[in-house]
Amino acid sequence: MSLSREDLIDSYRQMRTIRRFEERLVDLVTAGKLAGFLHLYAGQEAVAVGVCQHLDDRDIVNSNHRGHGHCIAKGVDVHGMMAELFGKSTGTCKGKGGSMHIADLERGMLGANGIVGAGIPLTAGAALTAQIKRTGGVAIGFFGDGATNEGAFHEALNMAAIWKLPAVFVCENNLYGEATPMEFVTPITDLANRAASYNMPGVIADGMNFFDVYAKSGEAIDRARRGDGPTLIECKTYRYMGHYVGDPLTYRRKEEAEEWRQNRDCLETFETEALEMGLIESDDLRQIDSDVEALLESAVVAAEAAPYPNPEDLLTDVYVSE
Amino acid sequence: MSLSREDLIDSYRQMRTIRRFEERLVDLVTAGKLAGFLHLYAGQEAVAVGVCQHLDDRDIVNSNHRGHGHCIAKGVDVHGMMAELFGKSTGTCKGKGGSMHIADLERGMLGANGIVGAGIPLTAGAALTAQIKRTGGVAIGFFGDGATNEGAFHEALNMAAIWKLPAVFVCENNLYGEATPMEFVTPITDLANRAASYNMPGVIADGMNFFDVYAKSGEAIDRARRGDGPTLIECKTYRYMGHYVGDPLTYRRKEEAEEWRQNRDCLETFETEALEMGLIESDDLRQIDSDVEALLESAVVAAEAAPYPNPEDLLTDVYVSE
Amino acid sequence: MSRKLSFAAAINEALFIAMEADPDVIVMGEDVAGGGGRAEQGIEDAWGGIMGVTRGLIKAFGPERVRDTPISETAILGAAVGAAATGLRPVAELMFMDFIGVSLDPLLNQAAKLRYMFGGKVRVPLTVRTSMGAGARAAAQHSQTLYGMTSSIPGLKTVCPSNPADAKGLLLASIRDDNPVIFCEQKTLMFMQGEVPEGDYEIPLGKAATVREGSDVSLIGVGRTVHTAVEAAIALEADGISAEVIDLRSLSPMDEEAILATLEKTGRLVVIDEATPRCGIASDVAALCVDRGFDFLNAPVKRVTAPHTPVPFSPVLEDIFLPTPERVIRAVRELL
Amino acid sequence: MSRKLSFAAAINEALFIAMEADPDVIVMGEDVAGGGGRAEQGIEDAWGGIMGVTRGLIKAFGPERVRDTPISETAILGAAVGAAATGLRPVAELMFMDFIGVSLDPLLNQAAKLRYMFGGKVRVPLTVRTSMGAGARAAAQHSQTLYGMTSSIPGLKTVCPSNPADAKGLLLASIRDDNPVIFCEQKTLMFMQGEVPEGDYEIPLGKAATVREGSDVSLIGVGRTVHTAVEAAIALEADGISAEVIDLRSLSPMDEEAILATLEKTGRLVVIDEATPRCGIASDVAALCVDRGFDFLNAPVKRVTAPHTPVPFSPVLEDIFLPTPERVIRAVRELL
Ligand SMILES: Cc1ncc(C[n+]2csc(CCOP(=O)(O)OP(=O)(O)O)c2C)c(N)n1
Ligand SMILES: Cc1ncc(C[n+]2csc(CCOP(=O)(O)OP(=O)(O)O)c2C)c(N)n1
Ligand SMILES: [Mg+2]
Ligand SMILES: [Mg+2]
Repeated sequence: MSLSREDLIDSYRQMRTIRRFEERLVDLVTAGKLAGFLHLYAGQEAVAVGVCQHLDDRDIVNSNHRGHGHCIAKGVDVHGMMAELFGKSTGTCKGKGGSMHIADLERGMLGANGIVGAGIPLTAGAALTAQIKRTGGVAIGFFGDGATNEGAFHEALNMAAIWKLPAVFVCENNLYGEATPMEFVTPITDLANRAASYNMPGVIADGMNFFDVYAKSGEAIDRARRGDGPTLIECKTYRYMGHYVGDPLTYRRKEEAEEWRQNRDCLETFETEALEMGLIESDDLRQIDSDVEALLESAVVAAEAAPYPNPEDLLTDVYVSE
Repeated sequence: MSLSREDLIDSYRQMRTIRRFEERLVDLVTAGKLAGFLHLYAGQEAVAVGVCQHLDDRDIVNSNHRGHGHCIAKGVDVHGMMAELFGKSTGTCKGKGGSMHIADLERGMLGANGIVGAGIPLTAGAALTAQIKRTGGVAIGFFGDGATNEGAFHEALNMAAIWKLPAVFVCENNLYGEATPMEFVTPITDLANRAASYNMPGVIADGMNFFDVYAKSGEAIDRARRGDGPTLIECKTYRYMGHYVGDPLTYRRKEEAEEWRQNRDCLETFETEALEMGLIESDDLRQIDSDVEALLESAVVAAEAAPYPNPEDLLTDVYVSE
Repeated sequence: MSRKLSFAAAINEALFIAMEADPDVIVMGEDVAGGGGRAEQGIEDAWGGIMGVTRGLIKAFGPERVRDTPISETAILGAAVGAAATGLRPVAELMFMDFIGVSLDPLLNQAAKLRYMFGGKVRVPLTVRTSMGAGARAAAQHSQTLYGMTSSIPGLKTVCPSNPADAKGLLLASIRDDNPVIFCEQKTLMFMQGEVPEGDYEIPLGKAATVREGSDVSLIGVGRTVHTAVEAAIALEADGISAEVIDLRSLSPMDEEAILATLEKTGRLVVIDEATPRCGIASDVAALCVDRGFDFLNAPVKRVTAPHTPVPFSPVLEDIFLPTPERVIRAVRELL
Repeated sequence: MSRKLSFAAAINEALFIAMEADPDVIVMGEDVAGGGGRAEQGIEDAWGGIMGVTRGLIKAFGPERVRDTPISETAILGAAVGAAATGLRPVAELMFMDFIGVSLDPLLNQAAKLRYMFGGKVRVPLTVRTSMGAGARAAAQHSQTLYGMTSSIPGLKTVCPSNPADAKGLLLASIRDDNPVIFCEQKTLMFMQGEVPEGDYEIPLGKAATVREGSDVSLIGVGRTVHTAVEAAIALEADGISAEVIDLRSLSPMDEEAILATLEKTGRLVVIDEATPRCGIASDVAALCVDRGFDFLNAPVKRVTAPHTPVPFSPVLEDIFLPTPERVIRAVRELL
């Protein structure tokens, strides 16, 4: 699976878009323009983009509360996402879902999910559809280290394994679940080892490195497409910002975050390695940077200008054909 | 942990009592004298008795839907149990609980449980009490192979491990969950390996051999009492009868059950090995056999003669101090 | 053309028809086949579900569409939701409704909410079949009536048939409904026989049925208590009291017009529900009467329900836990 | 002696008092300390719960009695039940009530039923603190009002305070009650200030409070909607309509006598509940009125609740999802 110039351009654009999308949200909240529970993905971009580079519209992605990155990586429209966060009728979900529930099935995005671990059985279900309807698609479930302590993780991985479902379970181990460090609640350090309980391959990837995530998830996705069953991939990563916008971050040392940013930032690693490959130049990347700024600026402007839902919308979309 | 003559006598009496208790129930149902969902323990006696021989009243046992054996092994009164199955006011639970809910906290029996896997977190909770109140006790949870696919199993073992709770989790792997063979729903054969997900020791014992269960559970219980944390013990065993009384047993070959009975029956293995040890003679055992018959006969007679609860009892025991 | 079938056989027939008609319909649950897959040993369909309701499906439609699952209710219902949202039409079995305790999230926070949260951009055509109710000596954790809980959740529909013909038609309608539907099967009714039309037919969700016409008092029942109400009505008739009996059939949506119509006709109403009394269907019916039906009321609205207790094991207690015709008759007398 | 405290601070004070007074009281939940245990890094009590309600407890009582748990609600509540049944008096936190979806079994089938199933031979002195309700822009899975669900379960008690003083007294009573109690904290009230008595006091479970005397109509509220009712009452007074406002405080057991007493006094009743309309507290109140309160009724009983929908994210929709004083006033006008 060698990466073309287009792949690299596209991957960088997405990672950059995610990073700046999240940073814009912080500004908007600070400016008092946004409400809601916002869990930002900044720092983990290489995971969502490294995995989703392998996917097309047959494939389904299911996400968790920290879902902006997965949505962007799977191709959900940034204008729609921004409008959704503003609760506007032009939002991806007409403003009814909000940050934790952005979904777009036309893009194969089965939704962020506010219930930790709850998306994992849904991922198995999407894979079941692919298997029975022979769509050739795979289902990817993204979740955190903390989610692996939920019963849903255990039940869904066991079911996926016994049925050889075309699924890949991507655990983003960012070392914390809210304010609680993983070592206080999980007696093992490599969550990939939990795959052994299901006789499933467990793989560890450097979640700060796009190329490593791309390579390892590629193998797992091929395996799933071949009908050889699911894989658990643990991506070691780190969230740069608080658990949610407003988190005092009193539970971890400033230096800890700084170290990750300085030495392992996924955008910088990508730039260095990508330039070395000689397929792209830094001008290409700077061009993308400004394209991204323009895109986000227009998204914010459009979202602010967009209309709110109508009162009648409160009562619609509860049932099909009310 | 060498076994005295008294230990051997006591262990045999309990195993024999369990076996005959269950066989009597089949007769009673056939005679149309008993109703309810009855899940019989015959075949698995070595597990309950091998483990509970190490316990005293400080220690708590939590059980599942197949709980008669655990109750008897933990010292619950057989008269009370039999009356409970008849729904009589003299039953262990005044006739309100029935087979799946026999409990007696004075004996440290925290109850059978009709919800598969649900007892496992309760076991962790009992161990938490022992740890915080420094009772010196341990908590034992008995559950089946099928229960290890419930989320509750995963969550409770993880919590017990991270908190080093004084608990021992005993999985009785009898190869089936209702009519479904384990290999259809569980991708691994040795469930003890699931302990690795929690950095917990996982041990396999021959669930048909009292002495093996006794030795291995003894180590785990000592470990728990020392404060070194929980252990998962998988006991390979087999249920002789149907999943419940009335099960057509259409899902397994007659010969399969026959083989287990012929070659691995826990009572026969016990007798052979115990006699070899030279501490007891077969007369001792035959004496126990007839004592057990007498005990069960009197239990049935008393249960049949006992009064039903009064209508007022329907409304009591919902809340403390109604 | 119709013939006598048991409640269980009627459901089984509906499943066959639905799976025949639509390849997207799959059946999944614990022991829905039972040893399903040991074909080489001639063991393919050992149980066909605890009540034999799914028997024969795996032979007819194969192990890909008829799946014995692990004992993992959260994964069963969660996967069914994910499958429904992506193109299948699953019929998942929750063996006993009491097990909603270990599998509520896929219903409460997923199936019921996806469409709304996604701005109407998804359908969740899921049916959950589940065995509920007291009377089988199954004790506190296998006898609950929890359809009030599922009815309380916006985004779900809940139905509870009282006879084989309705069971077949309501199940076919539930499976084809594009919304998640909880299909409740009262376990003591499963072997009841009744006339069941042949072939493919649906009974619309949300419509109650008048089981018996009457003019003095209205008796509203659900599932098993429809029969309790009819028994009471027959006894009352002997005393010259004419009772109308309504079978709600659907609990969400609930047929408010049918309830108001019978109340207008009789001015007196008793609702009989085997669920416990708090926050349930009986309260909803009474609340409807004292709101939109206020002008029709000639007497209090009485609720004959189970007491606010768990279900006791002892047969003598379980028999008085359930609503009896005698209690219904007593309630009616208080109104006249 | 009393002083102004926030709702959150009042709960925090109650927890301190309860843990001081009884060594068997423990607190467990996700991030109840937050990084609790990194004492060596000076990080012991980083969060003290999402709303800071448990802040300071770990410093005062240590990590053995104040436990940050894994994200495992079934294990949290299940272990709390097991601990309660064997001698501890746990206060477990379910961070958001919506998460009952992943942890219903320990409440529905264990805590609520153990005593009955065991023939009265066990006590389960468990308190579950949980944050509930809409208004915080938290969307469909973090905003639900599910106390109707817990109230429907025999064996559980459910309370929902509307002000800081009640929160403190009801929590102390809940912790000391020998039954499992679900303690609901409406999230938008957490920073509300109010006079709170100092020291140790309990407010009995099962007793409603009259917040405001009136003679023309009774307004029944719970938690946040008590304030909605009071706002409406003030506006109505300006128009010469005298509204009595009752704060239910306890939902199970529910103070039926207080409801009947105010109905007898006014003959007209509106119940305001931020929960969705089906199978909830509002229906129970209305059903009580049309049964035991029938002779007092001069008008229909109106229910002002949220609509039968999930909670929408968009602020403009969430604001109309919640009951407003205007809707209460409109309902009252229909009755006069
Ligand atoms: C069932 C459930 N429990 C608890 C929460 C509250 N909560 C939201 S995010 C979170 C931490 C999740 O940690 P992790 O899975 O590691 O994901 P991360 O936030 O680190 O990306 C918690 C506890 C929830 N939303 N759902
Ligand atoms: C949560 C839940 N799911 C399903 C059931 C129905 N059920 C009762 S026993 C049983 C099989 C349990 O298998 P296992 O754990 O291996 O125990 P065994 O019966 O073999 O002793 C099932 C599925 C239940 N009681 N509870
Ligand atoms: Mg994390
Ligand atoms: Mg088994």
